[in-house]
Amino acid sequence: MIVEQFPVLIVVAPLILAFIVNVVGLWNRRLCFYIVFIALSACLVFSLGILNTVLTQGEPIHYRLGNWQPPWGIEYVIDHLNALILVSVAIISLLVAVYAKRSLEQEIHESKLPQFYTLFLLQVTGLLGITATGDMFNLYVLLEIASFSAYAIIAMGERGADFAAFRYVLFGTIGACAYLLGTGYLYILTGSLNMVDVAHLLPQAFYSKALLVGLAFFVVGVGIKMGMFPLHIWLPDAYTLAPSAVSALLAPLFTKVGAYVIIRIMFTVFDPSFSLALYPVADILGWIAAIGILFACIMALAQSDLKRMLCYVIVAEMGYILIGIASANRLGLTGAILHIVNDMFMMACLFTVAGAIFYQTGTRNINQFRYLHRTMPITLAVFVVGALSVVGVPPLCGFFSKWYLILGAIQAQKWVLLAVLLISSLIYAILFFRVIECAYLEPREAHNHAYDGGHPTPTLDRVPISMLAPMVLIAAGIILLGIFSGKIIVHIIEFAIPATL
Amino acid sequence: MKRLLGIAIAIAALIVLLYGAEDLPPWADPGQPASLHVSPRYIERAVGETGVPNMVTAVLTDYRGYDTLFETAVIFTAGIAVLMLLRRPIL
Amino acid sequence: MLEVILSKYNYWIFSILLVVGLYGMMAKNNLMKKLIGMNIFQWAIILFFISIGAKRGATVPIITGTHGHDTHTIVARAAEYVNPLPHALMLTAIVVGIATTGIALALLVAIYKRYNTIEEDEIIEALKK
Amino acid sequence: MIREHEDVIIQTVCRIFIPFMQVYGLYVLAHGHGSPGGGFQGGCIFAASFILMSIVYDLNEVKRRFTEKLSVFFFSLGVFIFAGMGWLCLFLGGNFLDYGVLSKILPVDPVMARYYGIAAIEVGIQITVMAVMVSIFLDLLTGGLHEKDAEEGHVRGNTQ
Repeated sequence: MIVEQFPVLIVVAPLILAFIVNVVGLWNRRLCFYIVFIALSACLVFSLGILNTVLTQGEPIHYRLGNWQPPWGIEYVIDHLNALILVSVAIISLLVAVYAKRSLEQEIHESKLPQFYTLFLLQVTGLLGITATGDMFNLYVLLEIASFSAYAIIAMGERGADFAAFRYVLFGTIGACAYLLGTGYLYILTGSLNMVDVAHLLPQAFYSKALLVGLAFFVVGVGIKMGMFPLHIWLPDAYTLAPSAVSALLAPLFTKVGAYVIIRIMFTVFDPSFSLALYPVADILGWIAAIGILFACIMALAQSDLKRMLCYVIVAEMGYILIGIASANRLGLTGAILHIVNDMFMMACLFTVAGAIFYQTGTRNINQFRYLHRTMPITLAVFVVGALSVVGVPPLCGFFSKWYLILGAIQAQKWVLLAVLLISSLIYAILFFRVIECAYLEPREAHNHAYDGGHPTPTLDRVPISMLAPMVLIAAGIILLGIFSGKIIVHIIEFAIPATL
Repeated sequence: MKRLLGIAIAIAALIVLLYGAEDLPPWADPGQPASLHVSPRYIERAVGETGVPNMVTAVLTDYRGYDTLFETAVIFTAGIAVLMLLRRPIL
Repeated sequence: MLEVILSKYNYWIFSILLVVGLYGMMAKNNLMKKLIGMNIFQWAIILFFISIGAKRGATVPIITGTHGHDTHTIVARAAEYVNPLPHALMLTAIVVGIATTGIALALLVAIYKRYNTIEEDEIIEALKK
Repeated sequence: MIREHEDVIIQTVCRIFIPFMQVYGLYVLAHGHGSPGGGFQGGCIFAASFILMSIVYDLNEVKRRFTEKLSVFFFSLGVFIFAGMGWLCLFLGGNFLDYGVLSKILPVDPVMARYYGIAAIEVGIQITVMAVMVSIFLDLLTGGLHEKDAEEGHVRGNTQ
């Protein structure tokens, strides 16, 4: 009975609690965090319930909002792909919320906290809604909710964050409007807004020029939101200058949900035979991804600010997902979907560590990371797990998604993409080893001149436990995802890929 | 430089848009798919199903009421965001 | 050629408006002008959607002379009323546009208070220091 | 400090005008079912009356009356009415926002239950839109000064 309502509860429960948080915050600011915690825990329970239902019944859940039949009313369609992303989003947002408590108390004025938590919940609502919905226009509205809360909470960051947020507003609006325009083209050609219905009606409009233009607008629009290579210019500034808890929430989730939308549009709404085979869309995406990965890796090498470096890593990771799409075969798409999930965990791991180091030492400059292994050993261990996973060391999850991406590129015989995948892994190794070296290896002369305030005595970890526990859990998640990636692929992702591919 | 880039992007966008416009149905064509597939039901049955003679209201708040919920949430988000960004903290 | 243009003039108008807005966002240095460009861009798309709803020989989608209880017997023919769906969608999009403008203006006020200017290059100069 | 802007003619005209604007806002809300109108439009007209009031009369006064707590409460109240209707439908055993099931608690048939459900959410929309419009306007005009500052009377002083 109540299980049937889970698809909508997962979105409206955080929504209504966002309104409550705001009013409760007027009287008692301490309660806010606990309400957020309850809301996100509820989301996690609902998402697990949804995943369970999808796995047991083996076919998509359809939920009619307002009890109207699909093409007329709005419908939620949750298949294996949605359910997987929903669970990942719920887990990461819950962990980041716990992590955010102490970090926000340091970075944000106390009187702003209730409003901040409201926007935090609305952000998660938007992301979950984007993932769950089966209606093109509903997706637009939810995309805007997620973007608006992102604009506002990014602007709360350090000096320059307001200007970065303003540029994000301009770019984000172009993106959302381009998405809306794409929806308009599909509506003109088919007369429907429901994704499944549009997918049924679309073949009659194939070979139409307008459809191609619509697809181009979709890719550009979602590409801006997810930080696809030439459209990523807003991303490094916005995510670097935002408060560290905000970058830990947005960087893993928003970009990956954008990647999900692009997969949904390319493979569910448009038939793969149209979107990838009829026109050289796959080739174009592949080239964009290849250039983008190399560019972002080189830019990342040039940074000394840890968070800014990670932002360029995100741009490169989006290129990886695009490579999976551009391979246009089952292996490549498996890699892309697995990489969405893995990358959420890896980026959450790295960004929370960057935030924790900033919380404790007040610096993000890699060259000032000396002696960190003495004061924050657990944090650095978590960082090493995340970094090795991004590089692609076997037992960790990053290896498996890269493996499938490489297999996909080989099967599609796209050797350039294969070369880019291998080269970028090499650059990643240099990139992260540089940070690990700074943090772990002590300079020899330090034994003679005790600068930097001398040797800090080794301690367990100076980061408070409420920040440390989520980071350790995320790192554990990376290891578990690596160990069980075979099961995830066999039981979930295999069903998530369209049968025609 | 910036101006040249702007002109180049604008012209590219214009060419793409006009290229796509060729295949779109003419203006106010009663036979276009947009007017034939979903919308007739709203026109013919909205009054009977919701009791509201204004079809736009019926579509906005009932058939697609869920959109409107989030649209109100968007306004709410904007209000909270402006409060958070501009109001000085209470000391 | 002229006939083709005339029969699809709504797309031409919307394309030109959209491009004007895009150019304003790209090329202008003043952040307020960029914001105005963004608004033109959004309204072009709203115009586009509204023009989809038009239908020759049809009227406003409101059935006059009825209210409430006596509505079950009314027969409305689809050809007589314009398509209400784009109107409803655009009401949503207009509200979203207002909210975007509100947030952007608030950011502009915050930027102006902090840097004392809203010229983009001057802000970038100030940020480099 | 606002004295030099005051004008007897404008103030008198507005004093007559503002109640009519507010009644018109409510009219547009109430007639959203059968004529162009509804919560958004009505809310905007209603907000316009407050904005006119704050321009013509004392800005400090409006700022002091329309405190942060009050505006936050109104924002949340409006959306809460809307989302609460959805939850009510859930508790009554229907899908989210399925107003038809309201006929279980209202003495009407499902079609008319939808009619009244729509009326209820329009009220919610109107409250939120009104509060947000006024709040955004006041914050933009005063640069976000707090009501405590408004009491000291330097709202205008900081906007040059």
